[in-house]
Amino acid sequence: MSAIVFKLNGELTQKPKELNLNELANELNLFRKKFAIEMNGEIIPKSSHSATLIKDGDVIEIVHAVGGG
Amino acid sequence: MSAIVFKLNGELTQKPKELNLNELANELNLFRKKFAIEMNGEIIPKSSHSATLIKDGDVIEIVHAVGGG
Amino acid sequence: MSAIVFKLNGELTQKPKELNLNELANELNLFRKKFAIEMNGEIIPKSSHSATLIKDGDVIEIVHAVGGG
Amino acid sequence: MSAIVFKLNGELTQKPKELNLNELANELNLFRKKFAIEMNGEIIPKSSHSATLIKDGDVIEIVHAVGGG
Amino acid sequence: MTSPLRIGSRSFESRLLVGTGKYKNLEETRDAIIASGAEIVTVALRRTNIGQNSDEPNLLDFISPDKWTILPNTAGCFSAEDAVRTCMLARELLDGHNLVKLEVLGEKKTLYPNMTQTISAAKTLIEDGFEVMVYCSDDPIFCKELDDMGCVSVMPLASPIGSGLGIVNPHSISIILENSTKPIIVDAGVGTASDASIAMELGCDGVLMNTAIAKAAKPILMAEAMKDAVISGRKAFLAGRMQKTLFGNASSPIQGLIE
Amino acid sequence: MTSPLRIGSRSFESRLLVGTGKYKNLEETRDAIIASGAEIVTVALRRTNIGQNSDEPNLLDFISPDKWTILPNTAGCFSAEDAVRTCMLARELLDGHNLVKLEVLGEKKTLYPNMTQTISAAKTLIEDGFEVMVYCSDDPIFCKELDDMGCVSVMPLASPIGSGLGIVNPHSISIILENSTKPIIVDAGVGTASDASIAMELGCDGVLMNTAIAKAAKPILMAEAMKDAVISGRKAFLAGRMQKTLFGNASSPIQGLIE
Amino acid sequence: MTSPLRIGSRSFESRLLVGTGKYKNLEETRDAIIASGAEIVTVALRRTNIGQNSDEPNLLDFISPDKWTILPNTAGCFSAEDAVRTCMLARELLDGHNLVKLEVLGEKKTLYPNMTQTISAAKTLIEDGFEVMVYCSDDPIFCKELDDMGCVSVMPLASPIGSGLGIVNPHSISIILENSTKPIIVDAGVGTASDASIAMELGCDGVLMNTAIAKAAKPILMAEAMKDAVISGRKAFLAGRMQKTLFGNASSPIQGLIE
Amino acid sequence: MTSPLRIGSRSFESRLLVGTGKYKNLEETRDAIIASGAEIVTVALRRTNIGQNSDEPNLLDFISPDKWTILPNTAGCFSAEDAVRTCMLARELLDGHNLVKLEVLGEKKTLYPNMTQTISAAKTLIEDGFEVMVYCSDDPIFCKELDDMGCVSVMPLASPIGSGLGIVNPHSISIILENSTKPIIVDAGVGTASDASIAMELGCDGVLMNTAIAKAAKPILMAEAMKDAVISGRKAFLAGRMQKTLFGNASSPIQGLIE
Repeated sequence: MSAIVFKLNGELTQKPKELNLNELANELNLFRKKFAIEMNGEIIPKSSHSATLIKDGDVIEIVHAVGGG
Repeated sequence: MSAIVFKLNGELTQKPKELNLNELANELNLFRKKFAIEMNGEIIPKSSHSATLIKDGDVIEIVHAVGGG
Repeated sequence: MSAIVFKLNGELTQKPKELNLNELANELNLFRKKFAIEMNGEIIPKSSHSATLIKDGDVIEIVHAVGGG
Repeated sequence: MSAIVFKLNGELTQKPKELNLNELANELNLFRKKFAIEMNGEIIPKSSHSATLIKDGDVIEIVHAVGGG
Repeated sequence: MTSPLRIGSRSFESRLLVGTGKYKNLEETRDAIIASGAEIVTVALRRTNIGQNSDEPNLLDFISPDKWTILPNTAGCFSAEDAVRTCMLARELLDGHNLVKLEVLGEKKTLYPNMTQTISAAKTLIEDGFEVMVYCSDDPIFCKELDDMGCVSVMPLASPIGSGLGIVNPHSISIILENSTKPIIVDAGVGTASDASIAMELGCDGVLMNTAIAKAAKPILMAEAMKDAVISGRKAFLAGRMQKTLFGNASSPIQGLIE
Repeated sequence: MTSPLRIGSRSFESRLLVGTGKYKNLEETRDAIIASGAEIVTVALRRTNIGQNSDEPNLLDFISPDKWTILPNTAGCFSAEDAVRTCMLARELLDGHNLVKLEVLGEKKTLYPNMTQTISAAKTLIEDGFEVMVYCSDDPIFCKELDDMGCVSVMPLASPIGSGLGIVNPHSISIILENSTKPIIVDAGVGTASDASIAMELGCDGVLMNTAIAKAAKPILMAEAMKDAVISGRKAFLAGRMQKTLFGNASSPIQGLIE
Repeated sequence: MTSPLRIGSRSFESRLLVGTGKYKNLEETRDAIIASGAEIVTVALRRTNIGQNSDEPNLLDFISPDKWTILPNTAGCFSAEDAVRTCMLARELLDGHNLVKLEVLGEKKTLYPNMTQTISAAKTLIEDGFEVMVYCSDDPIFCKELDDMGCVSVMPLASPIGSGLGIVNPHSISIILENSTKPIIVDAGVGTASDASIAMELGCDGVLMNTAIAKAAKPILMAEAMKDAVISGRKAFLAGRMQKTLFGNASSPIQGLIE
Repeated sequence: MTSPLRIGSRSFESRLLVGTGKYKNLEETRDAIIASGAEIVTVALRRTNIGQNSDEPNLLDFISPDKWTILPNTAGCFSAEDAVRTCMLARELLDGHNLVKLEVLGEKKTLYPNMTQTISAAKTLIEDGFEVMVYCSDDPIFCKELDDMGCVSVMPLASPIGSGLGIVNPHSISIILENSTKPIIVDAGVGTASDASIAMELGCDGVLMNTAIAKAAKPILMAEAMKDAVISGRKAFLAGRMQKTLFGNASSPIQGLIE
């Protein structure tokens, strides 16, 4: 089990070991928040977050709603 | 006691005998209506209608409120 | 040498015998006028009018300039 | 023949001796210029300038044309 | 939210004033006025029909002076003398009621006011104890004079009476507002709801109208629209509108876009 | 009085749609939206701040999708591809919610839409099952194309986004309305209350705005003004305004004058 | 093409009247006036500087009364008395020349005319044999009164003096034109060439301006533009413009299209 | 004064372009065009009448390609294909002349352009060596695209073809001018002389019109008016207009008043 590096919202991010999207969201205090995750250009439904493992080199976008016109 | 002729709202009007403004108003079914009377260019307050006798040749205007902008 | 039928500005037109575009233009009194000819969707340059024979079934458009905005 | 003091365009003005409007205008280099003179509220025609003597206490306005809309 | 409208000795919640002319009948007049929420209602004075149908319904039976502030106008007068005489009759008719709308016309065709006669009538009426709301041109000099003279409200036209052209002179109205110490009420010219909003957004204290409501296809509904429009325009004026710019300006943040 | 506004499979009482951008804070955003009475509220999608103040308040905690119809927009997108991607993310974010505001910009300076990209994105989204409300230019040909293509609402600009210039193109809007089968909602350009009234008086089905409220000196009060303005303009449209005439027309009878 | 402009006993080819104020110097004044093609030129009267630089150049050395019709104005007067006195001085100054521009202001800030004083001064001057061209408000009633009274030209403002706002009151101007028997010349408010064209297209007989030329970045060039604009607007008025329609109308034939 | 108007490889003195449609007859067409001073004249292409009156006068006998730059338009085309085909025929007709006015309509009723088809036709024509002057909507994004693509002139509408509504979209035109590298010529919508002046004052490089002249009561006189209007507006633009202010500003000095 080795460390991984992936891109999160444009920033290079390192983690000591692989983790899934659900774990990532929790680490980011996103539980109970409304957000959406795109991984390598693909939208990952909430239902699949736990089952989706982040691999080295993945590109992840996490978005939420903000004020807009 | 002789007949009198006076001008009422522009029309020559004849009455068999003198009468006062209150009597005239009643004849015209104006009681309980809002109206104002001008006699020979003078406004006659309601309070004086009974005391004001119409004389031959008087010019009387009776006005009321109508729709206007 | 047999008669031919072709479409000229949308109208079916019959001629006793084949003729070229130049002859057609002259028949139509177009000499010394400014006009352009399209034959079966192809523009035929003036230089080729004499050399271009009208065949049975051809579709010919002759246009000129008119007032426009 | 004593000195006189009069008001010229709002300014108190002193002259060693009486003079007429024509002399005043010349002193002011107004000859050959277009101007008009009002004396004590009265307009004095050019024709009368020479004949009009300025007296002590007179109020004189001299005006000319300037740019305006 | 909106402070009351103070006119002379009186105070009102509604900033919409309405006329009672040109309606199909008195029922429609009453319903439209109720829908408009107006508290001040203008009326005209005319000769009573003598004899024939002498017991025809009377406007004031429908618009009771107990429920509304009746504002008798001098419409149809072309001289100061006639206007003053009409106001005197109105005061007698309304048991001493002293609030009047002064209107002296200069011409039958455009119904434009005659300001010389208007000024002279205003003087007389004020001296005689009337509270004068005065219909006038949009001439800032006369508006100021009427204000200084003691009229309780100055009411410049937005456009000719009954034209429905709306506020054709916003610049004049703005200048008039700058100089005013009395309520400025736009009188005449309003054609539709946005016209009333625009008048209020300019900073006017109220709007007086008649034809725009009475001659709408559905007067009652237009009366409601006008009620909302005056309130809306007043709020917008108090809220302080955004600046205008030739070029746009994003409503959504321009940071944080995904890549 | 006013029939509900039907947009695709949904139906609404309010004809005012509002944005959530440019407010001082989320409390002001919420209060203004409540004051506006709007049922449809636009939001943008942006990257979540990672790490720092990760528990900052979230817009949707203030504007609950349970109380309002959230309308995610694609503001900030300059290509069909980005716009489509943003809509997909929004649908996932909002648990399958398929109503979106499509907006593909052509230029940063004026925020004018890129109609070629807009048309192409609209096609893709509609095929993918979205209900598309589309921000577009006031080009009647494109508006008709978007209408025919199946957009649930066509939303031409009144003037550039955030300009506050109001309805600079009433003629185009009128032509667009003549050809439309879907609700036409003026989106962008409104600056003050009367602008919204004018849009509704032209016959528009609704008005969408953000800056006019958020950047007013008093946003909450302006939100109320806009609520009233849209209702007022709608009523005036339905009531049928009077005709305009150059010359006036007396509001008071011209018979029965005293002599 | 265009008939001459008749003002009282005089007749002119040019329908553009210009002022001489606000220029950098007298050379620029002269050059601009020559470029404008104007035949009538307004001047003001002021106290001659006593003593200091008493031989400074004089306006009339540059704008000779032999070449131009000098129109002395009463600018700066706030009472009928001052205005009349100024006209008397002007007549003496110009050797009996009796054509004057009457202008009685009501307020320093807006330079709006005081119509009561204007009317009274006009009466006095006409009785004294002056030919009075009168600057006035756009009040149709006063314009008619000045016309009837015998002013040789009635000159309503288009917008405040020096504002450059253009014709803000086309409706009033149209009404004034309907009633007029004397030349109606728009005086004050013009800001650019199209404003002058619009005044002429309304049917005005001429336009008087000063600031629009003097305060342009290039006064001489703007003077040319104004000359052309007045001629253009006059021709357009006489030519009779096309009707307006909301919908287009093809300029090219719709028959004979190829298939 | 005014620099020449450069369009592609050509250069012109006049900034007024005129059409040849809707005149009573060819004599009037010629006389109006001469009066307008236009150097560029648009014509349409139509099927030659076969047989009947085959020796009827021909437009080009009156408007000689030797004296005027003939600008064949594609009026009546509703697809890129038809427009391209028409331009090809025009080039053959005019012996290789490669300057054309591209116009692809989207709708018969408003004659509003179909911008998608217009863009596609412009591409094809430019590749084929045409110099394309393109009639288009006032969409700044498309105008820039046509400019970048190599059209020799971009010609946005001021209002619908033949409507005579004038410049209804000054803001769009201003934005288009900011981004342009090619001459911007307002095409369609002008109704009277001041409309043309206003277009030029905005900074447009020229104006193209047909109906405003052909459908005036006196076309020849209106043609003269338009000639003057375009020159006047151009000069005013170059001269730099004065600033606008709400309040006036005295044209005459306020010092030196008599007491």
